[in-house]
Amino acid sequence: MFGEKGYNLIKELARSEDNLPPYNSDLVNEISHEITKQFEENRDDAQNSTIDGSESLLLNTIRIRNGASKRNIRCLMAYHYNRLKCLRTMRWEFGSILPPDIKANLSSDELEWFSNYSKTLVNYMKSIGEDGINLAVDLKPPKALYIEVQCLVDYGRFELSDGTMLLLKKNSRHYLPRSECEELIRQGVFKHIS
Amino acid sequence: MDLDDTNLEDLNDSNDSEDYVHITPAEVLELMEETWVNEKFAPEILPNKTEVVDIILEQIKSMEVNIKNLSNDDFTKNIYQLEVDKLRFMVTSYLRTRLEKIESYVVHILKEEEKRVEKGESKYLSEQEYKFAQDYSRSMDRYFNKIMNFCPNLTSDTWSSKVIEPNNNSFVFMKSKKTIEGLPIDITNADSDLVDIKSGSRVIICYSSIEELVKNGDVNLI
Amino acid sequence: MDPDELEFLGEKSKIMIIPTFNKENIHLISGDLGPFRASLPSQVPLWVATLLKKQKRCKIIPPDWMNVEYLEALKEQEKQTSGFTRMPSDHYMVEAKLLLDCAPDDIPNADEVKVIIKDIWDMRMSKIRSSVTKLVKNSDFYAAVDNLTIMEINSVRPILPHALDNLFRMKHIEQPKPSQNSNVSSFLMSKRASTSFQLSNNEDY
Amino acid sequence: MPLSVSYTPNYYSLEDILATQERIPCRVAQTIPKMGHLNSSSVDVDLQEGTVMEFPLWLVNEVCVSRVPILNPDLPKIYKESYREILKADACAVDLHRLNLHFYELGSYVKKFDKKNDVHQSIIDTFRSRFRQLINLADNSISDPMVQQRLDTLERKLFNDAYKARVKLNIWLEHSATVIEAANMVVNHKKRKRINLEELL
Repeated sequence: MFGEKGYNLIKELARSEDNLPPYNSDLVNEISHEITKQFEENRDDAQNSTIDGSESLLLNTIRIRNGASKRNIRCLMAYHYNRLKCLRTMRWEFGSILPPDIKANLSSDELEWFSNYSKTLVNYMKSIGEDGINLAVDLKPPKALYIEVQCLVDYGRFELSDGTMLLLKKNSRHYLPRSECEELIRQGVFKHIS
Repeated sequence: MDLDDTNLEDLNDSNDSEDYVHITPAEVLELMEETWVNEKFAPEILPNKTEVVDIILEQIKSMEVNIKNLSNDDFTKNIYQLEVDKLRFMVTSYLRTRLEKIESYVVHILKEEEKRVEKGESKYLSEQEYKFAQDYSRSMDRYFNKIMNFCPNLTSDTWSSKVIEPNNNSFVFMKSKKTIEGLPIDITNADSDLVDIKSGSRVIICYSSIEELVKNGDVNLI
Repeated sequence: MDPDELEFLGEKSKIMIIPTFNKENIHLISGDLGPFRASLPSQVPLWVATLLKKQKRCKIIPPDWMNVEYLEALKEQEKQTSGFTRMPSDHYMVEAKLLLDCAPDDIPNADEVKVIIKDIWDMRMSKIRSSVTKLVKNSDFYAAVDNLTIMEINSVRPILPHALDNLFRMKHIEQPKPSQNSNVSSFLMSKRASTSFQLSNNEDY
Repeated sequence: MPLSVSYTPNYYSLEDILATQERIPCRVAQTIPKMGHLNSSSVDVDLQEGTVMEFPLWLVNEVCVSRVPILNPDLPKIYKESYREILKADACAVDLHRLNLHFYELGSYVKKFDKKNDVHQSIIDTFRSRFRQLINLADNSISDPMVQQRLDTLERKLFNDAYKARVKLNIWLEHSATVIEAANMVVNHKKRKRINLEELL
């Protein structure tokens, strides 16, 4: 039946929730070829269907193929669109630098889109107010100025905005200004201890 | 630590100056809160309130200067700082919500903006948001052109022809600031039941019925 | 909205405190506080009250309604009526939670107060659940929720609005027409709206 | 932080693509040349008029709207009267998930194939009757996997969103302070990494 490949592509993506599976260029190419083929076949049949001038049954064939290629196109577009949506969320959750194993699953066009999105976003944030505003922090209503955090990884040196230098070792505990560690908590470097 | 009231001139000088004759920072804050909550719950993007955001950002900025000058021994420093952080949260949350709507419905929003400009109405997006929307839309366009360029004849299935619209027939909770009479509860139906809502009353209703009332400030989403 | 965002909205409720310090006005953006004189009551936003209390710089004067007697009466009233009683504060849960958490020593019979508030909340939650069920069962696309506080309203989000969204959508998806007299005469008509296969020779079909 | 919106199908929606993949029994109304391969039980080159077979909904939607339909669709049996009667008797007892993953969405599409127009009301009534079960499931945080498994995709999304909100509210009610958390994707990424490492060991 027509549309099986597109269906498989979509199913693969739908199953994976917020985990982006490797870009399936093989299936994408196969579907693209199917679309091109359907287009060519339809063009040929369209010419043949007019030779005798009567309402050729070939028009039925053309309609079926037309529907099938529309479906294929929709699957392709939806596949790519939803992957970008996921990439977009990743920009907000991981920051502008993605973990290498996630990067490995992206196509080169996706990587390019990601860095463009990053740029667009940064430009926007810079343009707000007089000095710009970082929208990637202050995600939750603040309750206190200082919070206690535990370091989950050997992070190394970390400089606070007042110039204090900290050495962040795995399992070390720190009492820090909330505003300075929110991003590291989001990125999984710190754990907020209540 | 006196606040600089001249910050408020922007608001007072803005086009609808009659609405904002004398407005205190506390009142701007109230406006910001309403604006934030409305934006959170409205399915579509609402007209921007850049003037309110700008005043809050200025207030934050001048307050931060003042805070720097306070001694670390002054326990009120924490209170000042926490208020600033709370305001910053509200502003960023508001702007983030709008960005998400812009990204989700970018083609639809840009088309609507174009119509507004044609009709001589003001844009819903702020200048900065409009630029963001255009950049975002262009990058989507470029990306999809690349993906679909294997077949040059597929001219009509482009990114910008497949519009995602917000569902304005979403249900929302609202609180009325005035008495509203004869409000249809289903605007898609010409024979819709009509309801009266008393001032101060809270109801759940289809957003499309109260879209205009939200925009002109007669009701607040809650 | 997340509960901590509603807490954020509730934190601006005004609370009376008895400061243990002397201080001139605090000029917040949201308005001036003070002046503070040790042992003279003063009004501050809830978030300032909890901050000062944690620093042991004040005693909290509980809101009028936060006492066993009042709450018992309220609970009884809630039990008697099939509807919803009007609550003493739109943010009663936020106020109760924050104050009972940071200042149990300032609230007489704090444990008992906590239990009664929880009882009232539970009673209202169960009423809300049955009203919501009824609303969806009847497909009512409108309802007044006058005496519900914003935390209570939020407790049925997203399930109630989303259920109504879906019902509304199902109701409005085009219904079958008696005869399928579609004006689409051939697939070529769909050319404008969809994939174009440029069958220029067949335009007249 | 995503916008809290209910399911509304659009061109890009994976859910809608999956729902429109469902098969619809049809009778071929006019011979379709060269399409015999669509019918696996026939070796004909052409797909003959009168053939009865199933087509995916998306294709049916494409070709049955015109004045001269190529396919005449029938209602899938789960929307026919005998099933409607079962749903009417006790909708909560029915395993919708087994009936069809996309019971409501598919129903909303195929109701136009129902000349008598009974499907429209039937799916609405089914949703309304089953809602009580859904809200109890989400609120009591009882995890009855049996009931959960009987939900269709639309109900499942409603349940999941409601359940998540309920958990957040319970945490708020029971704990003194909310903590700042790592981003969802970051947490899941770490979990997956752990799984992968374990696989290697």
